[in-house]
Amino acid sequence: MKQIKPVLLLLFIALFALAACGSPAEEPTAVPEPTEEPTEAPVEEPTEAPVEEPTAEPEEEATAVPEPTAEPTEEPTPELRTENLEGETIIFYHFGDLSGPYAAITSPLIHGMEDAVAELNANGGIRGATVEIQFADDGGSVDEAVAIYDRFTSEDDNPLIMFTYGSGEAEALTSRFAEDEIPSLTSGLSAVAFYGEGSGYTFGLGSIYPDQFGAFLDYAVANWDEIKPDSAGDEIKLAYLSWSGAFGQGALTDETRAYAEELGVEIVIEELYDLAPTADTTTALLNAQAAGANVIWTNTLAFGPAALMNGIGALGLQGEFVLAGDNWAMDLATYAFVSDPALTVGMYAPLSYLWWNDVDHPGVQQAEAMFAANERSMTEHGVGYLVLAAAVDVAAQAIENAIDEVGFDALTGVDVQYALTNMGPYEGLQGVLSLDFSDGSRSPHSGQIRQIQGGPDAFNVVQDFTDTPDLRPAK
Amino acid sequence: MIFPLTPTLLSSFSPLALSSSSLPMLKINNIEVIYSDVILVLRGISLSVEQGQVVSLLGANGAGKSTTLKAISGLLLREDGAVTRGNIEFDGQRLDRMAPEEVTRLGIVQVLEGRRLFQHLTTEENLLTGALIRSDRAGIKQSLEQVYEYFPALPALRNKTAGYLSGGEQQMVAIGRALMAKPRLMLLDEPSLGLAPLLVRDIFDIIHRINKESGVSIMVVEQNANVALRAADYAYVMENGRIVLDGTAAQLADNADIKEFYLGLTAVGERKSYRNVKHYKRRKRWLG
Amino acid sequence: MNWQLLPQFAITGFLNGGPIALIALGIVLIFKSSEIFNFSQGQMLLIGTLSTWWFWAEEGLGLPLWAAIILGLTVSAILGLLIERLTLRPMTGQPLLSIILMTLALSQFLQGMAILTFGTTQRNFPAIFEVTSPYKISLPFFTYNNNPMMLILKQNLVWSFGVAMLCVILLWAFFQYTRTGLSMRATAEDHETAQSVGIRINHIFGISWALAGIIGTVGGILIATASGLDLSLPIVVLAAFPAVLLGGLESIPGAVIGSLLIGLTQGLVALPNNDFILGAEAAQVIRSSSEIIPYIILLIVLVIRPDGLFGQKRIERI
Amino acid sequence: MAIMRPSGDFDRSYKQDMTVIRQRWQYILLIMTLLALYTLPMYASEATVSLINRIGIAIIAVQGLNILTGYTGQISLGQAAFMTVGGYTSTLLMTRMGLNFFAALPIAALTAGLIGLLFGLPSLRVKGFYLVMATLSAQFIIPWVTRTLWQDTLNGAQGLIVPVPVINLPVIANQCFLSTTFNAETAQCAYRFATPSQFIYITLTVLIFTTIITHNISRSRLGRAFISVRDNDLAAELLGINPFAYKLRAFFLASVYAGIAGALLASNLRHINSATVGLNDSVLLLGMLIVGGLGTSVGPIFGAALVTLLEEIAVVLTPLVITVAPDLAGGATAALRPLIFGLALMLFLIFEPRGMAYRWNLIKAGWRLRPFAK
Repeated sequence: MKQIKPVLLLLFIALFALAACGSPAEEPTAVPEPTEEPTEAPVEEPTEAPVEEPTAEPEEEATAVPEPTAEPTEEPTPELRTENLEGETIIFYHFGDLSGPYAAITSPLIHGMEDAVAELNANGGIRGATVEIQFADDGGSVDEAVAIYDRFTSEDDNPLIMFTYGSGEAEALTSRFAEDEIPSLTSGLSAVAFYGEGSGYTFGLGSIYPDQFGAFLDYAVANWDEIKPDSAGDEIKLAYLSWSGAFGQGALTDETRAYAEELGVEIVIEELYDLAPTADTTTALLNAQAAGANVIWTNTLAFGPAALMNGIGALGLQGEFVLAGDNWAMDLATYAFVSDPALTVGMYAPLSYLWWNDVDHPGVQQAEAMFAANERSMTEHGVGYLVLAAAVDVAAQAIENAIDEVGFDALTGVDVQYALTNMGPYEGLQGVLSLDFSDGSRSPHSGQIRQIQGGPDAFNVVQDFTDTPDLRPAK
Repeated sequence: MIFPLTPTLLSSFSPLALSSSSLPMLKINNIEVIYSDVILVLRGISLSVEQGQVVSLLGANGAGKSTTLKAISGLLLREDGAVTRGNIEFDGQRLDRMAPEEVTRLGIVQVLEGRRLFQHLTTEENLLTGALIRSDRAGIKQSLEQVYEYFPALPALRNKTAGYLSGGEQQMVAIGRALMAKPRLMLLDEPSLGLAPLLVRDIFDIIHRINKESGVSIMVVEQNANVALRAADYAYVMENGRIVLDGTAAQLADNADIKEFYLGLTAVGERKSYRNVKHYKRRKRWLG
Repeated sequence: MNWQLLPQFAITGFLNGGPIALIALGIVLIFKSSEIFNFSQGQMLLIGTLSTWWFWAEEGLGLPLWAAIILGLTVSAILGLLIERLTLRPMTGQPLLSIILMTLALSQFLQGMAILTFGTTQRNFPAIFEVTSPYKISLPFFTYNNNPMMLILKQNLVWSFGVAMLCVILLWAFFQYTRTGLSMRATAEDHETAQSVGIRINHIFGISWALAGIIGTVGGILIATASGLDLSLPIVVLAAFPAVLLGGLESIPGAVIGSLLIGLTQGLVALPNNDFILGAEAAQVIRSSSEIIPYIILLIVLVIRPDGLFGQKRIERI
Repeated sequence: MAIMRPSGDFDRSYKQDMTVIRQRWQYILLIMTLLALYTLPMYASEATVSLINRIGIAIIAVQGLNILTGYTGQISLGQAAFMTVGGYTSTLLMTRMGLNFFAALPIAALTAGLIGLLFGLPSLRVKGFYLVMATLSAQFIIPWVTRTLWQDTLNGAQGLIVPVPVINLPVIANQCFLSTTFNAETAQCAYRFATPSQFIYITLTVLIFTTIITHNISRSRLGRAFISVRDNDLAAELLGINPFAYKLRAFFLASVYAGIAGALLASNLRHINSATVGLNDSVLLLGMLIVGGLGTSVGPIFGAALVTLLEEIAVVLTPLVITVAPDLAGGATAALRPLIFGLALMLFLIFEPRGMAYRWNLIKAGWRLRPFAK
């Protein structure tokens, strides 16, 4: 067809234009090689930071081969601005799901962050700089999360930190965070986001789900005689009843399967149920019973564990199973969906942070005061509020450390990432959330086992902080 | 508006006193009908129906008879047609642009071409749908008995699904359903269509009887001029969207052209062959 | 196979079909009268159920439950009327695609309205039926390993089914014995003829939408009492769509039986266990297919018998 | 649709009649537009580029739907499902077989086309509303398959991480040219389409191809056969057109487009799972088609652009709504998007069911007939 030819010609002209003048963005030469030890990455990165400076001419026609060796080109800034940053602004970017499946836990997360940031600003912000929050709703969709990410990074060519919590979003964005050198704190704890290919800038606000699962298995094996249901034998037979999806299946990896086998725990059945409050768990529970299961693990939250509890209650199966779940499963949001609060009693979960009923703890007291001062509704008195309040503290501390290192004006995400990995064991919000990323991992490796012993304020410790097994993915 | 139920009417189909000085109850004044804003179907139709009369509307296929009926009953609106000129009056009330269900509620009930029963409803339910615009329980029951009396074949079929009735039975139910509304004017669209000649005769006998006994005015659209003229008081002949001839049934039955054209008879009363009729048609146009 | 669970899962699934039947009925009602397939049924019942919650809850009006339910049903009836009048009546005579898209657009719009009005927080719906202590029935004649087979039935499930079937019977009586019911059945058959006997079909369309809103909301309330109330409630209609087609688009008994069959099948696919003949993995795949099994049935129905089990074949006779 | 042309523009042969671009100024306009688009990353912000990028991908999917729904009259609620097929296929080809993105793209499109053909088979037996339900079932069955079957390969519900498309160029004189960087592993210079302003070149180029193809389909025998099937399949059959064969062709083509769009989307997001695109997206795509104008070649472009922009407006409006009614802080963000889309679609259906393309033609005609037209 003759009339196509000119168009094709044009196309090639355009392709040429693409090559010649396109791509003002820097090439991600600074990305740590995936094979590299994560700990090494930050060491060489700050040295390359100046390449990123907006002053650098991005229009490079050619790059020398091989890759420019990482020379210590860091120009020592004459006077570092590390104090009195009044008038400056630091933005915390926050992705969340207000309209999708995780909407049930979202508002406490947002409010926890808002209140903590308000308090931080009232106490002088970060060295005087005001912290602002930019929140965007992604509806739980990766598509939307990427669009939001593009918007955020376009409005700000030097974002310092981002917060996410959907497992799917965290996984999808993780390579972008690393390429664009933006550290992120996430509470969606599926392992791929932290240790998968191209990761390095994603840090967890809790142990990854495989570690949590392993920690619970450790506890169950050690204490089986005490915790086992009356009808159960000596063997732990586990049913994995959960949602489909990155979060729901997050605890069931090759590593955890192998670990369970090692401990002599048999996973007798895996069942899925709907990611909806209307999910019916009757068949899942009866199948678990028929398969001889005596322990149930669920990697769900809010209405997820509630659906199991309701099912157990409605079918009269109380006392047949030990019910356990991830840290999100043990939350107030569950109470909104459970038909009888008594059904929650007995559930176990490994938590790597404190809970509201640790009233003697100064950090919890601080959170409680904040909660009361902002007149938050008691329905938000849950994990989201507490963890995000502590996370703000962690982020602020990391940024302060980074400012000390390079000064405010030269501050980039690379420096914040470096600060996060090097801040050693850190007690967020006076110890509500203890993190330590210095050992090469990007998620904490310790936790308590807690059990619901009657009411939302009785998430009691049955085993104090111990190290969790390290079940991060091999690759 | 619901037709006011006077005590005389409540006594169901009792013969109304027919006043000879009858004013036309339905008057069509010079209407023009256009479909889909472009297709001119009727031009300058005028006709009237008087109280208690049976009026026939004759004409070949596509002459515009059914359209005229639909213009009265309002069903034209459903087919993207509109009365663009002239008006239709029923007891002084304008009907053009009135929704079909409202026309029915004024007392004009149309028996649609091809019976059109509610096929999955039973015979009796079909009849009862005719009375949905009435609210007098006793009167409805009485009307139902009256219908069964007119059509003695129907009581046995009362619980049978209407779709499975024979064509003649369906026609009876359709007329019965119209009667259930206790209409003042009944519009019948080709009641003879697809029925055996004997059945056609029966149907027209009953139409005649209904008219005489209950005083309902009736307007029948027919291709079969033979039977139509027998039952009618007055008749109009349509061709190409116009009225070309009108007169009392007797006058028209005597008209030579009618005999030749519709009744298919020669002057001496012999049947003509199809070829001759065709030839005649080409030669002679009503509006030459 | 878990043969000992066969009666259990069959009956549970069957009873689960009860509330679905109500939702399916709403869809059939509208389709019968106006040939519009209402993709926004789920959002209609969401708003109805949320209103019921609001009338009952302390944050709302704090009315007694029965009053809240009556008011909630009224809201859904009014919503149905409004939808018909404002969005679908202007569409009369438009092609199928436009009408399908209109109800899809409505579903989006209503979802947005529901979020805007009620927010995103989850709600605890009052439990109408006893939550714990299920009915335990030991089956006569059936034994497994010489033990009598036991049926464990959630009270909620049994009563929801009962209420749903009561609604179905009421609806049937309404159609059979009332004048409005007769008008609706007549309108469903043939709009033109219905108009010619004086039925105001626009009113009938309005009534069908209102009725669909009401019975859908009853279904929504039944589901919400069992498992809480959340913005994701509308997804229950995804099981009702295939049920409607299985039963036959225009058939009221079809919608009920279709829903029960869909429920039954969803129950039965949960049966295969680790000693399933094709292996444990295949068993797991089959178990996880309960969400799509309605759509597989749908495809089969479409290929074998598009009119559904009870669909009306037009009676053709002259 | 009446063809309105500037005065003096006549056809003297069939070839002229088939010409797409008839005048020099149209050439100039086309070249300017393309240049403006290709140089977009130089002057537009990353967010704008990202937006255009998303619009471009949506246009491709809607163009496919337009062939099926607009030209052939078969309504489909499954377009997003076939995007999923395309996305997964290209990802697997890249990660498992080591294919380059540009080699994987056509294979992914073809695979999606074949799967689409499969779900088009019920069109042999049913039409209208029943067909809608058949395509709806694709929307449930395909995502279920991707998260349940072949878990070792497809990684279940978690889905797959998708590699960034790369072009490898040889090293010349120990230098990498054209903004590429050296990749030690392959010993070649690599251009990575990572950021929106890099990825947009892929989207634009593919979009130009699909636009040319769609436009040529619509004016060929194939397109006319599609239209005849839509308008009256019985009459089409009498004209010697086998309606079933053409319906299946339309299903195939629509799914090929969906496959392309899906592969692009997956690479753009760098992640795909069964929930990446879903029923809502199928509805969104149909909505775009209606808003833009069914059965026109500019319709998908207008529709995808307007609907995507409306979504952006929802994002912009949110803070405003929150200031007006702070109680809605939680709800507003979530509510506005479906609300605005639903409302816009409803208004179009009631007041301009022929879509923006029709308006556009009126404006064009008005412009050409100036000063005679009002």
